[in-house]
Amino acid sequence: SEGGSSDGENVNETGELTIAVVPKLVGIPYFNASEAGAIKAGEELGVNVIYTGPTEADASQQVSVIEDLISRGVDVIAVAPNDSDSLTPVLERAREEGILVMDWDTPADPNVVDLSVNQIDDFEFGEAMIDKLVASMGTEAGEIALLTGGLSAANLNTWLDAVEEVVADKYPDLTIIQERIATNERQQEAYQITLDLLRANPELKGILAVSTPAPLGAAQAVQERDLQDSVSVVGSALPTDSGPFLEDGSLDAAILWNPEHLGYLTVYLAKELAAGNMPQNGDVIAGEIGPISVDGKKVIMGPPTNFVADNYQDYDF
Amino acid sequence: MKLLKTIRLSKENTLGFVLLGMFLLMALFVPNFLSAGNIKNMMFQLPEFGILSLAMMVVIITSGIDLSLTYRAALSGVIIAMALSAGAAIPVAIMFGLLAAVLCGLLNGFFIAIVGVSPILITLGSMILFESISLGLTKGNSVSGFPPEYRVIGNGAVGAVPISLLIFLLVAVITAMLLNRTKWGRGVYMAGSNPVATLFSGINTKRVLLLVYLYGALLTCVAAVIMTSRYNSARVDLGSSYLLQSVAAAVLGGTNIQGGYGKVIGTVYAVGIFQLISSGLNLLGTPRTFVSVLMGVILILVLMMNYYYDKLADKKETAGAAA
Amino acid sequence: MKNILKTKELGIGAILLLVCIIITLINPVFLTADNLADVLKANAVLGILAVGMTLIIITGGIDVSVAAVTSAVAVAIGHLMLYLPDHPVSLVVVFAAAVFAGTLLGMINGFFIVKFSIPPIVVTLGTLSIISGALLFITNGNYMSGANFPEVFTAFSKYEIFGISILIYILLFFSLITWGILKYTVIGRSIYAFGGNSVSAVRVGISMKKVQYFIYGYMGFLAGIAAVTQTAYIRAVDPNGLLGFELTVIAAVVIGGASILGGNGSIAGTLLGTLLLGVMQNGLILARVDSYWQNLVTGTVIILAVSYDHLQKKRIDAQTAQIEVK
Amino acid sequence: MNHFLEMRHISKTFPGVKALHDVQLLIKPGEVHALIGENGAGKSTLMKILAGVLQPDDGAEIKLDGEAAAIEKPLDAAEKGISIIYQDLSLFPNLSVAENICIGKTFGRSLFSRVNWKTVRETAKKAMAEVGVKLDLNTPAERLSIAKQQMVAIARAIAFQSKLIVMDEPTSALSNTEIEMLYRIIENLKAQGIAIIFISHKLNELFKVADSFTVLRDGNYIGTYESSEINEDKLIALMVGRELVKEKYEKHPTGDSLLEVKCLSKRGNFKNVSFTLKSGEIVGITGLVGSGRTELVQAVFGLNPPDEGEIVLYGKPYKPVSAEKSVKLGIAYVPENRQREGVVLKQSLTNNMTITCLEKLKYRIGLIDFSQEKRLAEYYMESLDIRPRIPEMSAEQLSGGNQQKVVLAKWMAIHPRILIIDEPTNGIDVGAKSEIHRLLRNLAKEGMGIIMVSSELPEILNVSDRILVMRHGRIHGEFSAASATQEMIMSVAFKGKEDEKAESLQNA
Ligand SMILES: Nc1ncnc2c1ncn2[C@@H]1O[C@H](COP(=O)(O)OP(=O)(O)OP(=O)(O)O)[C@@H](O)[C@H]1O
Ligand SMILES: Nc1ncnc2c1ncn2[C@@H]1O[C@H](COP(=O)(O)OP(=O)(O)OP(=O)(O)O)[C@@H](O)[C@H]1O
Ligand SMILES: [Mg+2]
Ligand SMILES: [Mg+2]
Repeated sequence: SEGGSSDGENVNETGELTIAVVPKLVGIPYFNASEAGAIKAGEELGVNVIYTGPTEADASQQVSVIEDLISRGVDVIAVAPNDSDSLTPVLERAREEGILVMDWDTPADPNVVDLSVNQIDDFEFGEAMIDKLVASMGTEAGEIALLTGGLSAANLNTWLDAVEEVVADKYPDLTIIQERIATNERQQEAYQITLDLLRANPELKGILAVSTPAPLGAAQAVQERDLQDSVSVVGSALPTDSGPFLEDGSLDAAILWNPEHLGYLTVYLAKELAAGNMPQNGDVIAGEIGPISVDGKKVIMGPPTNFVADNYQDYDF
Repeated sequence: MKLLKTIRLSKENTLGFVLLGMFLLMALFVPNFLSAGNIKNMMFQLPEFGILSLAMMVVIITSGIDLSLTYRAALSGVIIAMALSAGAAIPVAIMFGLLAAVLCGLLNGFFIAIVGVSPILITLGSMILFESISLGLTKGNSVSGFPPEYRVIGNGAVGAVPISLLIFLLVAVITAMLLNRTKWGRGVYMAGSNPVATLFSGINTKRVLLLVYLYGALLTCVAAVIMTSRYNSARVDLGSSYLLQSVAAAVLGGTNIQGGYGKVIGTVYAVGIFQLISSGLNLLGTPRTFVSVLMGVILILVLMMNYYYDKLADKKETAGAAA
Repeated sequence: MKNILKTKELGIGAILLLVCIIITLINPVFLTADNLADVLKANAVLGILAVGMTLIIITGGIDVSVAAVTSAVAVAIGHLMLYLPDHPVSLVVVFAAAVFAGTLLGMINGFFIVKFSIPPIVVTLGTLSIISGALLFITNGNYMSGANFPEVFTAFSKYEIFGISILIYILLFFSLITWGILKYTVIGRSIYAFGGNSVSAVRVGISMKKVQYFIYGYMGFLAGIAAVTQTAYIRAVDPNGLLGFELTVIAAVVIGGASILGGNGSIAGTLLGTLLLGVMQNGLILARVDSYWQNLVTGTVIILAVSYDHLQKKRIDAQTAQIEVK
Repeated sequence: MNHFLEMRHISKTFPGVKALHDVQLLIKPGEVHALIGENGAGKSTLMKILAGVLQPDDGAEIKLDGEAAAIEKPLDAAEKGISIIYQDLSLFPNLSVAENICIGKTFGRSLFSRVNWKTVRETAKKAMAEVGVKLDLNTPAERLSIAKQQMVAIARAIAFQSKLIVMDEPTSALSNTEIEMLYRIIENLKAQGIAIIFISHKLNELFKVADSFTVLRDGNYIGTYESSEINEDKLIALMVGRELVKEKYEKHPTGDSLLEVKCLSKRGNFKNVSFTLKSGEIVGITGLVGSGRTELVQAVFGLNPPDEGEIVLYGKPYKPVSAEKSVKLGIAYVPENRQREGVVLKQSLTNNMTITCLEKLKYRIGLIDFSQEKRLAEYYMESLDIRPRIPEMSAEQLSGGNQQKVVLAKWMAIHPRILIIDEPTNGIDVGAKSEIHRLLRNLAKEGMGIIMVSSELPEILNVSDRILVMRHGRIHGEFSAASATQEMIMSVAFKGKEDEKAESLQNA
């Protein structure tokens, strides 16, 4: 694909509305899926969508990308910040130039956005994951491990903060070993580290993994050791990738929203915003997205979906 | 023979022409390229990368390499940010950042200059070390909450010229001065070519090398100030994507990877070329991944050009001598 | 004299031993056969690439594009496997395609290095940039799950001999082959000669061009093998999975005692370097070191290890340089 | 005329330099042919063409055994039985002695053929036996003394079964005994019908071995002469194109004591060394290679801090801790290995010459004043007659003699009170050599104290006022130049015993 960007024409000359959607980085499955949604929305709604972002999840590169988008004179910029603070100056500049600014996927500084599109309520999401893990483990006591894509990924940290909070309040008998363990957004590292973890902690009962590759790697390790019955794995993964692991129970559940819907919703709301319409609580968006909840500038797409062995085939992302 | 020498373009001049040519091409074919917004963007984006590339260049001239460069900048930035958000005055916070950078530089310098271990090994280790320190200090979160005046450094401008660009130009001029016109600078080039003969000439090569890593530390701190101010925050991976790019900029700028040669102006041109490619292609809506491809192609092409150019010049001179 | 030569590997071997002892004291699980096999298997790819990199570093060159080449080959065979039937021959086809593609990419590096005398680090920085950019452009970073690979490949990836994964045998096999090349062929000795004194190498009639084509081509060849190994290890293809891995590969080689200036280096040393890195990673988890500070330990160990090694060598040099005083 | 090798109409042009101009060289089988000329005359270039390392300009004619021979690459030369032992020996420091001997031809043609270590060791052993030196074949070459490295290089040529061996300045790093040994080897080779081309700047030696001479000057062929029909003075005249006046050394009064070394020791280097140096005096230190002279003078210069002993400099106690400090105190050191320790090859002549005195070239705000620097460089290029006179040129493009002058210039620039000079004329032609000797004497006359380490006895005897002889890290004798003879010095250096000679070679 072409990264979803338009051709080299001067975007202002077309007279069409141009919406720039900036992911944290391009070239990972999650953001590819949202790209598909954003592009689809662009086609259906008749707006020009530019989907472009840095090649690494690097805050400074993302700033450059947005600066260049400002130069290109787009109408709306919707960004999934790698680091919300670092975008504040450039987003302020965008607004000074008369560009509407939104965030999506991960919140930016609320003072500089006109609208914030959230897939989910972060706390709810964290709670949903740990609840699911406890349910799969079948016990509220024992050792669990938290795997994360990267120790410095803000949204993953928010979720894990929620998880830790819930554990402290609701499941005091759970022990989290070794704080958060980084897997560098790589399935291989998650796999390797989980093997080591299983080795080091024979009592381990559950693994909660955030970032899309981490649950897969963890599940693969569990599968290899044939520990499907004694170690539960729950995490945020895409259903198609999770299939093989859900099948044999090495992954108990993948919990995520539909990233394609998120991309679609972002573009949809951007168009509305440009037309001067703020979304209302309970609005039902075209397509399968369903009702959204709105609190001021903050839009929440809906509850997460649990993908399990029985239903993962119903999804194509 | 003398005449031929004057006609013969230096590597740096060739690169200057490449830069100019690319600028003209882009001005002609890339819409909005000459718009005030784009020019402004380029001026704001270039300084931090430029300063880091100069820091890398100085180390490469000594036939070393500094893999810890960007993580040191990040650590220094994190310290500044933490100090600022704890309410320290701006100069005090910057002093803390400088102190951190200098300590990192001392660590590298001690093992490389005094113990004598090869730079790639030590900086490989210290890169991992510095990253870990930033990570441990921030727990991976970004640190922000700066006074508005601090943000002026990276976002403010004097007239149309960004303050950060002025800082970069100042750094470039100072670096050029130090390298060309001080005893230390001469020591850097000489020790980069032949450390033994330089030592035997009564130059304290250990001190020269130690100062190189301290100067590199100073520059990373300057880059850290600009970055934290521009991005309004600091985190563990601040500017991490500049690492290999800065090596590429230095060698594209003509710096000899084996040491002993390298000019500030060459590196500045190279940084300019990378900036043009990046901005121009973004304006064209080219996928970002393609920018990386093109940078690789340019790197190899320019060096191929140098190769043919050298060959041609040699031939001319040989012909001249034979006549 | 022989002792002195051996000490090159002894230094790093001693450090490795020390690290192993410390980890075992903290968590005896480390010393179980299963765990050690895990460490080996997890570092098979690193080892294979490091073995190839050893040859390049002995000549005084460097290849920072290895990880990108490996990823590119992995993607290529990943796609290829979607079309291959479930038949043992498919396995042969996969290997053949992988080494072909890898060697080709390696030869391209060799071409620019030989033909235009551009320093290896510059050429490979360029090809790194080109290959990884193009790869991301083409694949969009999408994983390929191993579920669609032929059954025979999955079987291969799980295959064990005497309870030890086939991947470990692949590493050992190519280490042995490469050791043999270095020790018993003219090209192997030419690689050392080239690294020791390239001017003299030309004078005694060694073709620098051929040597360079060989080492970069062979690096590509091993990158092909590594790509198959990697794909078998994670049973998936991740185009981004090896981003930045080149530095780890180089680290393994230089920690193993190869001189970055050329002339020195050995397969045994490189394997020890690989093991040290692998054991560190494994050990930090076994020792339950706080994740935020794990790399503090890794970084410190690397710095101390290389410094110790350096001082050790310096001491030996100083001793041999002494003259007899009567 | 049955010449083994005929080279005619050889020209070679480098960018900016015409190194050879219509040169010829004719070699008979089994003769020792000396190729002589000043630094930069083109000797090495001619040999590189013979070796296939360089290609001559068009019109060249090379015949072997009367047949036209194309030598396009080094392997061609090796196949045709031509071996070159280069000035820098061309050994591989990281490879073993055995391999260094066999690499190339013996290893086999194809890059993928197998190395038979047994054959390699046997070939190497045989070749070393012919050279007549016993060495551990597994030792890496970097751990050998220069003399032994030389033997390895010769063994390589023998192992290649060469019909013609070229030796480019083989004696420059050897002491007299080792040179004697080399001559014996040469006689041996000659007896087997192997022709030898011998390049050297030590003319007096050449008459001991050479059958005939070819003289080059400034890239031009001057002539070929039988050794019976020519003498040293004539050769010098042919080489330099004028008569060299031999200066007789006049003793001049010495002044205050500059340096007193008392009981200086360093483990594994030297022991209990004491001597003094007065202003206006040239102290020569000689001895066998490996006797610790370099270590001693490096210790005084601060590069090799001693363990014990005292040094008094200008009447005050002095601890030599670094070269930097010594230079500040007016001590200069010209090292023995010019290319590695003396000049910085890749840098310009200006940079090389002013590195020691940059403080003096500061301009107002503390920056180097380029015009002053240029003037200084030009001044020394002029006064030491460094050629070509292009300060921007990189040092690697200069001949050895001129490089040595650049090193001297860098020290003249700080006006040192003490000059330490190690093997001052190693690989330097007669013309430049006498210039350097004259320069040293003039410096001494002006009051400088000079310590000169040299293995060349005529040089030691001609230039120094006082001579110290070292053996195994100790000073074993002191002579005044007026009364000393070569024999006296040799007997101290060797202790006069034949068996010790052999032993010292084994351990050097
Ligand atoms: N690669 C080169 N490029 C340019 N000039 C060169 C090169 N090699 C040699 N020359 C020049 O060719 C001339 C002859 O050099 P050559 O080394 O043959 O002299 P030589 O007779 O061997 O001197 P010496 O006695 O010092 O070894 C010199 O002027 C030298 O500067
Ligand atoms: N081939 C070599 N390469 C590098 N260093 C060497 C080599 N041979 C000897 N050395 C070093 O040179 C020093 C002494 O060697 P050398 O035999 O020149 O002694 P020396 O007494 O200084 O001799 P001279 O008085 O002739 O200079 C030692 O430090 C030795 O390690
Ligand atoms: Mg010569
Ligand atoms: Mg010596």
